[in-house]
Amino acid sequence: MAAVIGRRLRPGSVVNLGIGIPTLASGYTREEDDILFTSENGVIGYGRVATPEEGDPDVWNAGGQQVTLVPGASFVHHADSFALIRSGRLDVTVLGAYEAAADGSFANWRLSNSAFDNLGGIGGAMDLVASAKEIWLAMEHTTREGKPRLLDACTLPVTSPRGVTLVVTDIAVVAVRDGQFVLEEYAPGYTVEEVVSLTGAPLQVSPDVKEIAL
Amino acid sequence: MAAVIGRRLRPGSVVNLGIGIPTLASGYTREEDDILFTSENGVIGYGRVATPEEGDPDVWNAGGQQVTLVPGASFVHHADSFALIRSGRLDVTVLGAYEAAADGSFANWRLSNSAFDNLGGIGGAMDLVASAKEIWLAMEHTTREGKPRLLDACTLPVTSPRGVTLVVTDIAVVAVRDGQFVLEEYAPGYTVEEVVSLTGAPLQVSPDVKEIAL
Amino acid sequence: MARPTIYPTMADAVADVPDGITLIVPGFGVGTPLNLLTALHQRGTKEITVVQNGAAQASTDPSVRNVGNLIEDGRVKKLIASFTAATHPSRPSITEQMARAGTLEVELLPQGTVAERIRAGGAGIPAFYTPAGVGTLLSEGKEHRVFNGRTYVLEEGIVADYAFVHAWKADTAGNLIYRHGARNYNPIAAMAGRTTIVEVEEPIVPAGTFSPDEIHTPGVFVTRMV
Amino acid sequence: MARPTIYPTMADAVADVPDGITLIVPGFGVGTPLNLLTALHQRGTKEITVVQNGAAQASTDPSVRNVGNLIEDGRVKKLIASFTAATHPSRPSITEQMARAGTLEVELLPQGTVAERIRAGGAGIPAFYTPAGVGTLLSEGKEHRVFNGRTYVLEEGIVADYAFVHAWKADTAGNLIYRHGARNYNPIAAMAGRTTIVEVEEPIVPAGTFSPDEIHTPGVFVTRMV
Repeated sequence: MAAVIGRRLRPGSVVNLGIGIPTLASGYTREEDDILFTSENGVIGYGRVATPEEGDPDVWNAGGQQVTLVPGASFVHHADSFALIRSGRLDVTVLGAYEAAADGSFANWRLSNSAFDNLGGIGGAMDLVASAKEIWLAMEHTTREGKPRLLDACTLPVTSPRGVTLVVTDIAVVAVRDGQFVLEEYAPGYTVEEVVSLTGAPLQVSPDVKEIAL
Repeated sequence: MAAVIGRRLRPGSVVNLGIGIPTLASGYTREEDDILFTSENGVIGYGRVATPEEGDPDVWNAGGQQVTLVPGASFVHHADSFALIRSGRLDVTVLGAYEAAADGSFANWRLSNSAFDNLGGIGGAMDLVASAKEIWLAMEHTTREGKPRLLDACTLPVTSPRGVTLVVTDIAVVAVRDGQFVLEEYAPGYTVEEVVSLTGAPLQVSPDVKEIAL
Repeated sequence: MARPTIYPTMADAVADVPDGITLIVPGFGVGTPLNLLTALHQRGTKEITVVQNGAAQASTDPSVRNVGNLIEDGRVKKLIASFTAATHPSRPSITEQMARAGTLEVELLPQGTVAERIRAGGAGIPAFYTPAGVGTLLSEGKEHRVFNGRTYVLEEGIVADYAFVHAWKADTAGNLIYRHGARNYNPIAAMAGRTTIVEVEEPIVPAGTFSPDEIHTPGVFVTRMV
Repeated sequence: MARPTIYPTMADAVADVPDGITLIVPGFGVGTPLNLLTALHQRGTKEITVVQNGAAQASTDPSVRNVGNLIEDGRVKKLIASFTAATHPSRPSITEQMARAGTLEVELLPQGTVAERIRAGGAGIPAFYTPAGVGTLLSEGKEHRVFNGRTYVLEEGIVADYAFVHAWKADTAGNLIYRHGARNYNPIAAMAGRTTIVEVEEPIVPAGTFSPDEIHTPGVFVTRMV
């Protein structure tokens, strides 16, 4: 999934990678593509997840991983970091999610509609999705019980009511266009029909649909 | 006037000096009094007006004078400079003025009530007076024609409708307390009666009134 | 005072911090003023309203007390944060457990809103509008307003009685320099505290040691240092 | 683009700047991007809305053109500033004369409001409240609101089509360092421009030359450099 995301990032993009799978994507881009990774905690210009030997005790991404710095990296305080985010300078924000819906909404911050069950934690996700030019998700296609996570409408409290353009799952790459899911790629070992059957909303199939090349 | 202001600044104060006479006051304080001078353009911790030899081409106060830096001086951008001002960290702002009134209002930014006559220029004065703990003025007691500048109410557009606590003029030091002018000091060569006669509002005389000691 | 007071120990620096205060605590993995928090825990201050990015898990090292420990020990009345550190619904954090039990009030905000509310407080801005959270549960009941065709929500600045700050270097004038990602909330916290108390990693050097251009937080915002 | 484009000349850097733009111009005595302004004057761009601390007196050195010259030559449609540089009512500035003649629109604001409107624009904040100007002519007609017993006035953030910036040092990643008081409006201007163009005093050095902690403006905010 991280490799699929890394490959799809356009040269020259400014990108924020959310906690989990997305943070690994910074290890899958080419230096000549000049992609700049920033993180909510104020690091602008980081590289891959650091080995224990490379790690600096004061250099982390927002996902709590030690990362390397690229030449020209800088640090800003939290208010300036979110100034960068809110002022629309992020081309892409890649986030994890529990649910995504064909209307472009998604949910990733609370596992229940009742605050009594689950208080939740939002972090910077709502700031990111309010202002990034594109919202991409990296998520499991189904729950462990096999229930679909790609739905007509989210059942959990949403992180954003709109704006998702791409969903990368463990078995597929799905674009969100004009209120519809569109299958663009499927994982080796899966068929288009299987992916359709595991999706909880109508899934259009792109005429260019293909197997994910790793 | 600058010496009177410098002498009255309490040890440990954080002070902003406005354009004109006030800016000279930084040359009349004692080092051990730990008074910190800041300026709207983002210099925090300057000393006296610099000689041509001392001057640095990038170190000015807001009045356009080259100044010296004290050890521990720093620079911030304009938004942070006004953050310092608006967040109430200034103990005293000292400003020039055309008129001051016994109600604590004063005028220093436009010489006419008609924008057609005089557009005016406010600079940082309104930010300063909105948030400084004390507003002091340094001004001429009368116009060149001898008309009083200390009045019952301002005739020009006000910079602040309230808040002045001290007025230092060329001939007197006048406190503003409870909506009244109170004469505390008068210049050598002047009498209390003369100062009263040159003031355009009732002027109480402090029981401790004295001649200004230079 | 124009210059901050330098205290010999963490305990001295927080010796008069009373109950019922509001307290901003920076930190995002690193840059947390743990020494001051430990001293505050030891002092026993309670009924605290804490503003922090997210309440950390309580420290299990008895020599280090963080906001998680303050919460666990019932010293925190209210938490304003963007994250409550629940790892899985089956294992609720102490913050969640106490929130459910009604013994801790929690105000959950988008992270950028936490940061900007602190920045606004330190900048004398009483309120501002932000797009974060519009259309979600977190903006319910808040005032909405449209600017240039887009909807925003009103948020107020936060000025706290105390801000604790973790700096890398400092001089006797209170000028601070942070290291890398340990900067995070520290510069804006320093500006938003009525009393700002700083723990410094390296020995405090004489004023004038740093270049005026390399200082991150001017000393005018600092009240006390250790 | 993540990295800024480096242009060989000032003229190249502004060659496509069209009429009718909004433009933020930093500077407070020093730190003014005079080389870019001179190039813009030469290019002939007009109908500009300029945001600047105060309109300078027009330069009398023909090799240097500032905002005063742009105004004098009728290139500026509107000026948003805190100061119009009238030295005495008997000698009105060109700004005043044109404002009276109706050939220049002027929006006069408290200086901190100019700064904070630019900062808000660069921070994605559409509007905020400030105490500056309340009870004066400058807040007439504006929306007032009380927070915690004090009255404030609503002001909107400014995002400009272009921001010109004057930096002391820069690297190829666009990271900027300013010198002393020449910092003034430059860092917030850099953040508030849709296209931010920077003139650099010293030769541009390779990315990685500066310590990440000494950078004032991260390169992500910079579009072009000369």
